[in-house]
Amino acid sequence: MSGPLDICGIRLRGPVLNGSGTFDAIAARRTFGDALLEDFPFDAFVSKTITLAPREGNPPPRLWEAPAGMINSIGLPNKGLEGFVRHDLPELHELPVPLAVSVMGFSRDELAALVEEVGAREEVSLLELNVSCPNVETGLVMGADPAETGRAVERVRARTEKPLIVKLTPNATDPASVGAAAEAAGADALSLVNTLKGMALDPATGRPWLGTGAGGVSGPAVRAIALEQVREVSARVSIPVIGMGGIGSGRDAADFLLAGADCIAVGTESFRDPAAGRRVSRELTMLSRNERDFSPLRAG
Amino acid sequence: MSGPLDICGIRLRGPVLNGSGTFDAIAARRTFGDALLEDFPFDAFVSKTITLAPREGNPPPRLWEAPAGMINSIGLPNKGLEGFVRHDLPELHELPVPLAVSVMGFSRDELAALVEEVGAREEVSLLELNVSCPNVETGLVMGADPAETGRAVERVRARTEKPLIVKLTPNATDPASVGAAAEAAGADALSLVNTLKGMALDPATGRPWLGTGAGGVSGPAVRAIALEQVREVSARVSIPVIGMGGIGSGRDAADFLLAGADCIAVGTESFRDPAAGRRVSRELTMLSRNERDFSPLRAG
Amino acid sequence: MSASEPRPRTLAPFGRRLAEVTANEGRGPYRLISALDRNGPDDPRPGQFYMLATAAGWGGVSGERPYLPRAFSFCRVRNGSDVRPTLDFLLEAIGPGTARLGAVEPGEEMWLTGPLGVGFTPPNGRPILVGGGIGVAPILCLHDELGTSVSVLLGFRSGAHAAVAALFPGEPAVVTDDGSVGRRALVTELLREELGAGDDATVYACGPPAMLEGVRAICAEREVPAQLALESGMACGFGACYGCVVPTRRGFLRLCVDGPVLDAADLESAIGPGAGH
Amino acid sequence: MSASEPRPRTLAPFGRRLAEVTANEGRGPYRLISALDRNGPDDPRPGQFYMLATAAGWGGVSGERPYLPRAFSFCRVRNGSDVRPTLDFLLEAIGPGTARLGAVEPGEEMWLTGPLGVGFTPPNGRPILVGGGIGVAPILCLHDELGTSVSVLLGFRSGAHAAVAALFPGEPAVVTDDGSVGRRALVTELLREELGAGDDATVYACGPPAMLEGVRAICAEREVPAQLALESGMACGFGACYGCVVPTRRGFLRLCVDGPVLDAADLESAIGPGAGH
Ligand SMILES: Cc1cc2nc3c(=O)[nH]c(=O)nc-3n(C[C@H](O)[C@H](O)[C@H](O)COP(=O)(O)OP(=O)(O)OC[C@H]3O[C@@H](n4cnc5c(N)ncnc54)[C@H](O)[C@@H]3O)c2cc1C
Ligand SMILES: Cc1cc2nc3c(=O)[nH]c(=O)nc-3n(C[C@H](O)[C@H](O)[C@H](O)COP(=O)(O)OP(=O)(O)OC[C@H]3O[C@@H](n4cnc5c(N)ncnc54)[C@H](O)[C@@H]3O)c2cc1C
Ligand SMILES: Cc1cc2nc3c(=O)[nH]c(=O)nc-3n(C[C@H](O)[C@H](O)[C@H](O)COP(=O)(O)O)c2cc1C
Ligand SMILES: Cc1cc2nc3c(=O)[nH]c(=O)nc-3n(C[C@H](O)[C@H](O)[C@H](O)COP(=O)(O)O)c2cc1C
Ligand code: FES
Ligand code: FES
Repeated sequence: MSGPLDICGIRLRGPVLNGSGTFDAIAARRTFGDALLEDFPFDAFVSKTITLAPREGNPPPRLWEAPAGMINSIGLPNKGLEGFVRHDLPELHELPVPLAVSVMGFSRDELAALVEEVGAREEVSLLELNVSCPNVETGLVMGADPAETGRAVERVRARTEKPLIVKLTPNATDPASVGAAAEAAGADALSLVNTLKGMALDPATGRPWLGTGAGGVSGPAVRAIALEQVREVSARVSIPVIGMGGIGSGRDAADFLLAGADCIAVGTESFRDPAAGRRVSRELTMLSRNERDFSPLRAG
Repeated sequence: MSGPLDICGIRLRGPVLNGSGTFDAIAARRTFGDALLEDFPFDAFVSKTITLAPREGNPPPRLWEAPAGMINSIGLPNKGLEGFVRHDLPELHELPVPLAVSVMGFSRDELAALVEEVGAREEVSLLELNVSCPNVETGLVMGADPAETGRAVERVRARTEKPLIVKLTPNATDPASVGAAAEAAGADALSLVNTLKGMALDPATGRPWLGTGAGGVSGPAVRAIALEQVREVSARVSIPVIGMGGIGSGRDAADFLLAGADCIAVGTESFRDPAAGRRVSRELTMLSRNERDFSPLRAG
Repeated sequence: MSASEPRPRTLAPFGRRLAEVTANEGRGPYRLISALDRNGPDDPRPGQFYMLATAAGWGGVSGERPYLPRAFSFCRVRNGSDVRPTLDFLLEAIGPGTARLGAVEPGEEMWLTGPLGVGFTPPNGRPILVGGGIGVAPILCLHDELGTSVSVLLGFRSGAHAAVAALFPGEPAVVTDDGSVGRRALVTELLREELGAGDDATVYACGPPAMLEGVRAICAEREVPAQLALESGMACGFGACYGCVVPTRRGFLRLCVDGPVLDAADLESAIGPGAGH
Repeated sequence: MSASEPRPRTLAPFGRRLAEVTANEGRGPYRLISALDRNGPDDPRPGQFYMLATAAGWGGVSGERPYLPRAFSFCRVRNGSDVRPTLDFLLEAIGPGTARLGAVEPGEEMWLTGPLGVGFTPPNGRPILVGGGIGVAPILCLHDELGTSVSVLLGFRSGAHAAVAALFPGEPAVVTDDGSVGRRALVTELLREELGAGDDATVYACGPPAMLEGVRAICAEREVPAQLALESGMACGFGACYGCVVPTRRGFLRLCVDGPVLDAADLESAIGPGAGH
């Protein structure tokens, strides 16, 4: 269950990635220095989602602590494509692992432009499409609808030869159908889950706490839900699946691999322990030594 | 936010119900005796969901403890309509509060028969339609699809004059559309959320722990998700909404009322504290004394 | 009500209540925990159980589990003047809930609901009590009730575990898996020796699933009635969740309201799904 | 890197580490907690902070919160031979995280990540230190660094809270909201008296949002540079989550990597959304 592997033709030293938007390698290097690179916690690094135009992100407050988890309303702050390529990409290129860049477009055109530009950069090994945003034309949340997702992937597929990961939202009636549509349209891998829609009220005022009213729930609270979705999706598709949602230990990671994931990602747990990715890797290696007999449900 | 209220024309002494299937008043009376009736924890009692034919329920194990919650795979064990009417109804009629009976059909015909028979009983004040099951004809989960839900409600609407509550599943892309469809088809109230699909693996074998593979997640872990769905649904409909999902305190209950619910239900928390309904009521009364200024988001 | 014969059940006060821990001592690898249950009944029936949770720090080291309360048979009830009723529990730490409860300190408070379920029914013939490992807990209070003249057969994994046999007055027969205390044998072997075919006896047993299944098979073979105290995963303990069912000849029964004591005759096997992990 | 002038930042070892609590004393309503950070740097910069969580029982009484670690300025670093470095934190209990941390016992272990963020920049003119309530924490270590000759102005809600002023060497000026210790005044009044227009001073301040906003406005009016240590809700503390942003004239800044010390000139207002609840 552990050890080096290929994912979409990219060689990884292990199966532990970060969830997009839950680790900023550049800020972490400012904080921890080059020690970060020496013991880099992930086997591939996924950037925070970027958009075509720069975004300030959502008005604060952006965070709420929930039972066994949290709600965030960050709103994809980023420097935009140009700023990312100029300022962030050189720094991310110094990381000792392959780089995946997460992109989101508010229309299929925007997405296509992002995929083409980012895909053309040699620093970039993989692209991840964050399709959890509402389509500005149809009003549908792209990633919740199989047909919308299929159309989006089809549209960008020809724009790059790099592997495309499609990140699924858990706020869908049938994530497996969305995954299957993405596969049919040419996705090379799927990642799931993104955050679940949630909200909280300010106990002092009775009004929504988060600046935008609602946000996304992550952490251990969503683990069982994520595990089931990973099982359903990976049973339906034959492309690799990157599983995430509340993973905080090697045992959790093993569960996702057993449920059908090929790689896993650590998200919120990195906030509690910046080196959580490394710990999860180590624990996973220990477990896989002891659990040689376990076979993934998907294979079985 | 507290105190007596009308819901669909039924007078309740307060807004705290139980979640269907999370409190068995008959078994509780065997355990606690008539003390249960003297200090009955809920302001209306909702029966466990019954079906036309008796059901044994799912193979055990049926329970898994999850971070800040649990997963169940109970599978609606019940005596069937006839057994319920003969054995349970007389006992439930002795409860000091109005009775709602939850029903589920594996087809619209079955549901109609249940509604007609149960609705005709004078012991019954309200009916709740549990539409979280797959339609055996279409394969769609009734409650996840607005059109399916609408058709089901339309079909049964004429069969009874009693108020119909439709219980929504949270495993839907857009619960508000499902709620709106139920309202348009004649539902008198909505209740939400049911459990979120989830699963767990047996750490000793790596195979699914629950007898049926997957189950439903409940408890504090789902609270933020439920609160958001209650806000979305109640903003869309004008019929009363019964909110639930991880409520364990008066503060939690107040949040659901502020988010737009008219009543709330206590589910999993009753497992930790059999009298939780009473405690939530008391805490809510205390809060509403102190928080007269809070106005529900729906009204505002 | 599905039980064909009524079983002893002392009603529980409605709701959970706080009880003060008065002692926590080691007995071999087990913990013997005493709690002053001021507002509880003084006559729970042997075989009945309580749902327990600590008042503080339930949530564990990782903050994840335990979330639900845990089921424990009381192993003794004491009604001395200033201690009435004091409940004793015998605990084996196997996970986060038992670890936390095993670490309670005197003066600390526990949430407690109970007594729950139905206990053992009085014997028809001579009682034979069989306990395995932590399963000796309800056997101890049953023994207290039936008096010291009954046969008590106890089995343990090791001599360390067998330390708990000292709680029993009289001279219980003790065997261990490793022979370090008593004979090296399974407790079912003692039962096989003790029990003649058609013996005018009633067997009471509590222990791991494989042991209970052995007891069931032996008693079935010899046509001797047996009452088995089973375990299953529980969320509520008072019939609310339908989670604790075990398969029986009468269909699934909720162990928390129709058990935990069941007639062996009702069981095809004492080894249920998910049991004995 | 968005700061226009580089600010002092001591790098943190990568990852979280365990530190042993060596003392936990009350100072009025506050707790002064000391931890031996064997594997941490001995030169964190005043204004930098650490993310803390207890190793056991993080999860709280209800099992629900705290889940994330909590941010705390160190208020002193001590590098005596056998205590190096010992970090002191001053805590005000306002919720589940600070309640749990406030109850740590000597010998217990805490998870700790840091030092994080950027600290105060050395002064150009004479330094004036202004602290309000629990906000005196980073002012104390800044005072340790700048020496005792600087002006220290402290404000507290009550005399009980003002007990913490005794940690400051020399004679800090103290006012309270109720006049029970020092004058009945806001600490901003002291600053207004102390500070002439165009004064060759640098003001350093930490405290509740309304106080910081007062300091900002006074300094802006008199054209005196000020460095304000702000607070905001944090999940990670190292720039990973983008949750801790505050609005500034340079856009949203992540307080954990670009702060917590910000130039007052960069702020329209020191009262951010969600602040000061
Ligand atoms: C009627 C009755 C009486 C009992 N009396 C006693 C007694 O007197 N003394 C005593 O020591 N014990 C007694 N038990 C057993 C006791 O209730 C369990 O040992 C206890 O619940 C274990 O909790 P835990 O948190 O320590 O372990 P858990 O981690 O909950 O593990 C218990 C078992 O549950 C399974 N499991 C593991 N993880 C999970 C999960 N996340 N969710 C659900 N299941 C899981 C595994 O099979 C595991 O071995 C009794 C049980 C019953 C039903
Ligand atoms: C850089 C920095 C340095 C600090 N230094 C110190 C210091 O030296 N000493 C000190 O005592 N404190 C300091 N603080 C403040 C300290 O971090 C907070 O007091 C602490 O995080 C509160 O945690 P809690 O669990 O006790 O309270 P919480 O319940 O987390 O409450 C804190 C505030 O957050 C809001 N809130 C309430 N519930 C939630 C929720 N569920 N999710 C999110 N927010 C919620 C409310 O506004 C509440 O007042 C510092 C903060 C920062 C950012
Ligand atoms: C603060 C925060 C920011 C996030 N930002 C992004 C993002 O920019 N793009 C994205 O695809 N997912 C984003 N996510 C989702 C995570 O990558 C991950 O899918 C989710 O948090 C579930 O995993 P976890 O429970 O381990 O955190 C974010 C999550 C959090 C908590
Ligand atoms: C053990 C269990 C059994 C349940 N059975 C039913 C049921 O029969 N019918 C139904 O509509 N909902 C059922 N539910 C869902 C609850 O009524 C409720 O919607 C859900 O648990 C969320 O609330 P909670 O988090 O407060 O438990 C069940 C939930 C649990 C935990
Ligand atoms: S434990 Fe809930 S019904 Fe038995
Ligand atoms: S606290 Fe996470 S970015 Fe600042």
